[in-house]
Amino acid sequence: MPPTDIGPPDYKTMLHPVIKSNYGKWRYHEILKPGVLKHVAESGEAIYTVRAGSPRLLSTDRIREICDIADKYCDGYLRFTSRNNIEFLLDDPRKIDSLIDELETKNYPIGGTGHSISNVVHTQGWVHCHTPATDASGPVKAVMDELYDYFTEMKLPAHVRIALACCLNMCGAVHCSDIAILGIHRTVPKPDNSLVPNLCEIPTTVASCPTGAVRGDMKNKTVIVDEDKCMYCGNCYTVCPAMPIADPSNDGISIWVGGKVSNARSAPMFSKLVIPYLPNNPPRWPEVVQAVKNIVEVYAANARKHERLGEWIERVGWERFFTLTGIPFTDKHIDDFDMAIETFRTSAQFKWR
Amino acid sequence: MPPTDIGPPDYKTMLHPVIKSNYGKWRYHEILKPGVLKHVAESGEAIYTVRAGSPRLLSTDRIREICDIADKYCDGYLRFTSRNNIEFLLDDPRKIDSLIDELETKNYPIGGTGHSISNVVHTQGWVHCHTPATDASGPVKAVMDELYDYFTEMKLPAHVRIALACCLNMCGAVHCSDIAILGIHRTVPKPDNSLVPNLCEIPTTVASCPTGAVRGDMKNKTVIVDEDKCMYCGNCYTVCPAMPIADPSNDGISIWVGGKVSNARSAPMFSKLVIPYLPNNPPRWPEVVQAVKNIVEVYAANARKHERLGEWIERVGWERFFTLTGIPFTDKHIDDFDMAIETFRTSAQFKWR
Amino acid sequence: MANNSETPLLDQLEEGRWPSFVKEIKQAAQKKPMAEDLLRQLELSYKEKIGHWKHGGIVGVKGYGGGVIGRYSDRPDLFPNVQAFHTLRVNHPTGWFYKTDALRTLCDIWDKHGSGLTNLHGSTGDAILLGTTTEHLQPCFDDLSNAGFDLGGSGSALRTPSACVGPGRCEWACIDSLDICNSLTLEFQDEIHRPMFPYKFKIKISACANDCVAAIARADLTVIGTWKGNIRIDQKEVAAYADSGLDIQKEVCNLCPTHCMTWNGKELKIYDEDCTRCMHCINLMPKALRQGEEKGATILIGAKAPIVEGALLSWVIVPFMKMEPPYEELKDLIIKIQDWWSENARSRERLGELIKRMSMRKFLRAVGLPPVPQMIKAPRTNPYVFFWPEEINRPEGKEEK
Amino acid sequence: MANNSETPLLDQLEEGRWPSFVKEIKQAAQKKPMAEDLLRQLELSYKEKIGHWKHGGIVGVKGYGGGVIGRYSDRPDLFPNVQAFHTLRVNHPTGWFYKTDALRTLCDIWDKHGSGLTNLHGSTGDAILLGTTTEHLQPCFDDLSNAGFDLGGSGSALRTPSACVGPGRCEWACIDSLDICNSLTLEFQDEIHRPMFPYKFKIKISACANDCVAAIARADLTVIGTWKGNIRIDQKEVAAYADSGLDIQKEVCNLCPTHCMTWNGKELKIYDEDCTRCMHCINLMPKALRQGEEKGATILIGAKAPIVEGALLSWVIVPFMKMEPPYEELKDLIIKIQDWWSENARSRERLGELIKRMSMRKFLRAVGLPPVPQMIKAPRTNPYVFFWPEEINRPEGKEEK
Ligand code: SRM
Ligand code: SRM
Ligand code: SRM
Ligand code: SRM
Ligand code: SF4
Ligand code: SF4
Ligand code: SF4
Ligand code: SF4
Ligand code: SF4
Ligand code: SF4
Ligand code: SF4
Ligand code: SF4
Repeated sequence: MPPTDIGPPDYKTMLHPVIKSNYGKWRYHEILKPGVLKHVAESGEAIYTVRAGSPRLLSTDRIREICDIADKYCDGYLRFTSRNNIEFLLDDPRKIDSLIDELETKNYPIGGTGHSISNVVHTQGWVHCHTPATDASGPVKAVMDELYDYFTEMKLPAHVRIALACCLNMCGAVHCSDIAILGIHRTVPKPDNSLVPNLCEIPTTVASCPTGAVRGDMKNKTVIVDEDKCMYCGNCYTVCPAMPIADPSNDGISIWVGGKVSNARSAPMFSKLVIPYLPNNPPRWPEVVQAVKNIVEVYAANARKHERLGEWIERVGWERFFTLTGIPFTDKHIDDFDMAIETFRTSAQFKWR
Repeated sequence: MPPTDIGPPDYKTMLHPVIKSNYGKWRYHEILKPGVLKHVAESGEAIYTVRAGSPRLLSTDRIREICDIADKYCDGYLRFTSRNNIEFLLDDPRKIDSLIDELETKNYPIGGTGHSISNVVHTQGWVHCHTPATDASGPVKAVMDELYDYFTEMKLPAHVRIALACCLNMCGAVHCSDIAILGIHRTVPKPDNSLVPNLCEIPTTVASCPTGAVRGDMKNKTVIVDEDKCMYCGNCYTVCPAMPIADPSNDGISIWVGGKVSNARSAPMFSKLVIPYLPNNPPRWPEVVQAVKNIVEVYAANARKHERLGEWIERVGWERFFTLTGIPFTDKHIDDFDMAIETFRTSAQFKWR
Repeated sequence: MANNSETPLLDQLEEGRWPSFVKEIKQAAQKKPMAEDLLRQLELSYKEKIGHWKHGGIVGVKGYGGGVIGRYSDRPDLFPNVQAFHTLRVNHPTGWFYKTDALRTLCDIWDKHGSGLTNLHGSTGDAILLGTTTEHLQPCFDDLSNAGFDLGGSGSALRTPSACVGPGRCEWACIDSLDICNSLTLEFQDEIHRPMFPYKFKIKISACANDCVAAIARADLTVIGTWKGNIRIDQKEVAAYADSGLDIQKEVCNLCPTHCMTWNGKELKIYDEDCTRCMHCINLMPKALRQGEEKGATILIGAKAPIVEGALLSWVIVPFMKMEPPYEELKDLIIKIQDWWSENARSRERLGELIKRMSMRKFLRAVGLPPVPQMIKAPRTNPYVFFWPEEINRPEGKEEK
Repeated sequence: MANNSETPLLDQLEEGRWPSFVKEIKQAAQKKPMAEDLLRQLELSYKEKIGHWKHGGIVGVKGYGGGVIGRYSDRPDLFPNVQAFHTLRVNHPTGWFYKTDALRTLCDIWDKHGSGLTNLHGSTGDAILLGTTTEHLQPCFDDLSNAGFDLGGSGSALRTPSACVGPGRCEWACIDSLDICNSLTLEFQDEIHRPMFPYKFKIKISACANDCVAAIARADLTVIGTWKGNIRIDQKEVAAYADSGLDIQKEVCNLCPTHCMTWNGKELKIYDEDCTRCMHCINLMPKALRQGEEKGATILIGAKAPIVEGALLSWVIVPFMKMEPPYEELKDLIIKIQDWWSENARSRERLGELIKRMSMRKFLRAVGLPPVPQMIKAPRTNPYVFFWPEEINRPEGKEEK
């Protein structure tokens, strides 16, 4: 019997020697160029990082390729970032350019540092999950193909963090992203009365609904959904797989902007709805790509240096945001959930556009 | 039969001739000195205002005295302000000083303009209402005796608007005042089971409770209050007078600060709790007077020019406010009602004190 | 009359520099036993730290459902003269403007019928006649009416609307707050006098964003004057303010919420497209800055005190509405809003609470207003979005049953 | 292997400059029929715009209640090789640091037992082995364990904690995020592997306020490094930044949220008592500015995604906690919090939601933390204040029954 509860391999055994000897004693860093960091320790030693983009969904062969590269240039040391980029760690700055050459030849984008668009945090989608309203990897690929130069260059006013989640469960930090791409359903779940009694616990299913749209039908040991109260969140389906909610002609994507996580300058913020619905249009989701690009470009053209997307909007106002992006404002933008009242403009201060 | 539905007397018949002929055509104003305004019309004509404090609760004899004064200096024209001050309107600036002399002789404070503390908007209290947790006129008198000079001078960073309400119904704009003095109960109402059946509608009474603390007792045609859920708002008593809530040894006053109404600079804001409870200590409520005075003084000493109390606190932070005023912070300051979550510090940004 | 020994606690409130309400009551008590008993009962409250008033049967005047607040002493044994002590709410002349003869008339009527005590004014704006007996209500009303006065609102009615002094004396009035208020008051007499709403409904009008009647905090329907077009700058007067000691950079520009002003020591520039018309700069330099020329109002709704679900401030529903007499557009909107509210509200549910419960989405559709970003501080953060049936794709051939 | 004609839609995603996940699946498909069927099923999803996975029976490995996500195709008729396609969540080495041999070992094990497809990494931080059959789960785990790997969390368990790179490479690390994360992971193995909570519980640690693991947005318990004491300024380096083109007034001082910095072209001054340690100035001038010397962490709680009641961000519960191994104070607090949560939460109620329902007041009392203003943005605005029984005056002689 192999042991249980051993925990992950000790990270200390994975650290580059320069990191090990300067652990916790770093003095400063520089971004030498997009994707290349230099961290200098108090000792004067430096560790260099070359950051490469990744589709996150990797084959073992690809991982081995990455390992080959890391062995060749980095004495076998690398790491992954919290946004799924690959970081090659090396102590010899002379190797940087050849490392980059090899990576680029093999089609790895180099970048994601500083005022760039880094990798898109995303989820499973149609590849592995059972509740998605859209795919994850596909829209991400389509969007990043278009925004590629923003990854490899640092030409934005500030970091732009894009994330995608394929359903309202929002795996990832979608709810606090500069730009969030979120799969949504738009029709009510349809309980399968023959399956519910076996597959589902009725009280849990009833309790799972944020708006109280699910009612128990004790007689038939099933549940009934109130169409007027349901806003298609899919939570009942998560709890009770016998009431599927996917609907190919109405599922799609919504776009949210202005979230952030860091405490730098402004406090962390949630992303806010800007486009309630775009159709699922595989394989390249052109409407989604276009929408994201438009927002990035309007932001790039208008924000001040160091101003995150949400900070820029806070400064100029949402009315200005909608004017500049040309995105239509609808009643769906106006909150109607439990704390909606906090979002109403309780002031005579506003701009005309 | 006298007519009904005639509406109030036409205000146009009450307007000073200079006002009538320059109606809507004012050009600018100046505050000549505390309590004295000069409004200049496009025509070049000017109307002068002398503002005098009032206890609001006036005897007919006092009103006649006011009328006598207005007849003597103002051709009989006067008005009251939205904060219950008396405004004497006159077109001859030479009469201002003698008007003021006479007013001062008769004990009318002159002031309330500009960066002063104007009159305290307040309510009925023990004088006329049936739900008060404190008196209204008494605490106002005691506070204004102490803050008198802030009324007659303009020595504060900005307007300070004080209001008092004697119960949570908050008659007046207490909830948006720089400093609000609010009567509160602290013990649960006691339904009188012999009277409830006659005096009260049970469903309305049950529905009146914000926290669901009132339960119907259908058998006995009365109601039961859940002590754990009741936060003594008194609304059930407003709806059902057979469940009195007043409790002399626990009723008292809470202090709230930082509200504002104007849209100038910052948007309107609610007042926030700073002192959860001070005892009712008639006739002069020394604890309340002291608390208000302390807040005014700390504000005066620390805020920047034009900065309302709430704006100052927003800038320096609540942690600093509590430090500077020496007011203890308790769990009662932390919201626990329906939108409490919006008030939690969702950021790593804060000051140590 | 109450002598000092009878009211030792209240007597202490005759001292001090601020005008004393105790003196007022004592003054009235010289003529009125009612006022005397009020004083004595109040002394008891001061001693016991508890009020001594109670509800009683509904009282009022003929043809009206409101305007009177019934009040009874809970110690009529001790204070027989305030056994009944009802209040009349008299609708004030808009803007609280008076000629002294009108005030004197009011005093005479009140000396004849009541305690001789008043509040000028109540928090809603009424002239409050404080305390009379049930029998005197009708005769008092009759005298008031004959003298040209009418009652204000109480109960589940439209309450006495009020307005800032506005065009009566203020250079910043973007709308005729007084005329609008008066016009609405007259138009809606029936709603004021005959409670038929789910709960109270309040209207307040401020002619600019300084909001001198606290309309945004206290009115179900809030009207606030504003303007379009550029702030008109008189650079010479700006310079004069600077010379007279105003630090324009620090006190004006730095405090502009949108930072849309620049001052180079000589010229003040305003980027008006960013201005949110907060009034601050104009407040500080009334001689130098004038609002833009196109005037109108922002309409907001929903404010109220905290009971039951926490206080609300009014929020924008119409960014800009022209305000020309007879104010048809505003009146139509008010009627639509009240109709929707009356139809949908539970008992004792204010407009703001109803919208909180039912959503802006439904409200806007019902009253026919287009959604605009000015209505919100920021779009929703939760993904719980409703779609209207017509926005959903029906698969071809498959019609919803 | 899938040829182009079989997956025309997905093939279009092989084009373009960004690395293609389709190429990865095709690569794996060369060896693995599972990957081939995944590709084909995905093509069907692309065609039909709908997913083809379903829940199934619970699957797992011996002794563990989680770490595996069961997945079944809803078209096993068409895609028999992904009839079962379960995922293993492998706990990553803290900080996602790897030596290549470790990664190669993982690849070898996965080629032996699964689809040959992975996610490096999952959003919670696990190394995700994407897709295997029920029969392979246990042998795969056995091989993993023998190679020194363990599973991460799933279900109503403590999830795999994660941490920013921190002291591993970053000059701003105020705490040893890696060691804390690793220490908590080891300490709470049981909670990770045997779901016994009301719902999931997440812990994330960022060593400074930049929060590079998005801890404040995604963790029930969030640890963020911070400091006390003055920011240490190297004026020479400040000048160097200025010389190199950084506009210190505009880019640094003006963007400081508390405006507590002044720059006169020569000297940078910071009024540290007003600094909220947001990191902005330090971010822009890492060579010139260093954090204060006393290091520790702010503890925040409650973040989560929107289901059921809207998303939450974590909020402060301990402004400053020293962070020395073995982190007893933190661990004790975590246990207290989890105990209270386990005792009081409904099924599927996250910590933040529970506090939202039960109040901070009760939470603080239960875990023994003192209320401090740093916990809130502002005090309450509603007057619905509860008092504790001991705060109420009992009239003398009258004891509460
Ligand atoms: C490697 C990584 C940490 C890790 O453990 O993996 C990391 C590393 C660094 N971050 Fe970060 N951050 C990393 C994710 C994040 C995240 C989390 C996220 O994106 O999901 C955030 C919060 C984002 C947000 O607010 O939404 C984050 C917010 C920052 C900030 C604050 C940015 C701001 O102004 O709001 C800084 C400061 C800066 O860049 O000036 C920063 C700075 C840095 C520095 C400069 C720290 C240092 O001295 O080493 C590192 C290089 C930054 C760069 O890329 O230019 N890092 N950083 C993560 C790289 C992700 C990637 O592949 O792109
Ligand atoms: C007479 C009155 C209107 C009325 O119809 O009765 C009035 C009259 C003026 N107000 Fe007001 N305000 C009056 C109540 C208010 C209120 C309502 C209240 O206090 O309940 C507010 C909102 C207060 C708040 O925000 O909480 C109010 C907020 C302002 C402001 C904005 C102040 C700010 O910076 O926040 C100004 C602008 C200024 O003073 O620079 C202003 C300015 C003015 C001006 C200068 C307007 C003018 O040009 O005539 C008037 C003389 C002001 C003075 O006293 O210095 N008035 N003003 C009210 C006098 C009340 C009193 O007796 O003290
Ligand atoms: C007289 C007055 C206070 C004053 O001394 O000025 C007053 C007095 C009462 N108010 Fe008020 N309210 C008065 C202005 C207000 C205001 C301010 C305003 O109108 O601008 C408010 C806050 C704004 C609002 O409406 O939200 C106000 C919010 C309330 C409430 C809470 C309503 C709510 O929806 O939250 C109640 C409770 C109720 O309706 O049962 C209430 C109830 C009451 C009652 C009728 C209590 C009762 O159930 O008997 C009080 C009668 C006192 C008495 O014995 O005369 N009063 N009340 C004000 C009316 C005088 C007038 O007509 O001019
Ligand atoms: C794999 C992963 C997405 C990914 O592609 O990276 C994931 C996948 C799933 N998540 Fe998640 N969540 C993943 C990270 C997250 C995160 C981000 C995080 O942990 O930092 C969140 C938001 C933070 C949070 O927990 O609030 C997240 C919020 C949810 C929720 C909503 C929970 C809530 O309280 O709101 C659900 C719904 C549920 O629990 O039933 C959920 C449920 C699920 C399920 C288990 C759906 C289900 O019922 O079967 C998904 C399984 C997909 C599959 O087939 O493998 N997942 N999930 C992430 C875990 C990988 C890993 O272990 O590293
Ligand atoms: S976001 Fe939804 S659909 Fe996507 S992986 Fe998470 S739970 Fe599954
Ligand atoms: S989809 Fe969401 S809102 Fe609709 S019934 Fe299910 S849980 Fe309720
Ligand atoms: S605040 Fe309360 S007690 Fe005071 S007058 Fe209004 S309803 Fe009566
Ligand atoms: S006082 Fe308020 S909280 Fe208490 S039972 Fe009555 S209505 Fe409910
Ligand atoms: S609200 Fe504006 S217009 Fe009305 S009085 Fe006040 S400052 Fe003047
Ligand atoms: S009115 Fe307010 S927002 Fe407009 S320019 Fe003046 S200060 Fe700025
Ligand atoms: S959170 Fe702070 S300490 Fe950690 S990696 Fe990011 S910048 Fe460095
Ligand atoms: S850390 Fe942030 S708050 Fe502190 S001085 Fe720097 S920029 Fe200002």
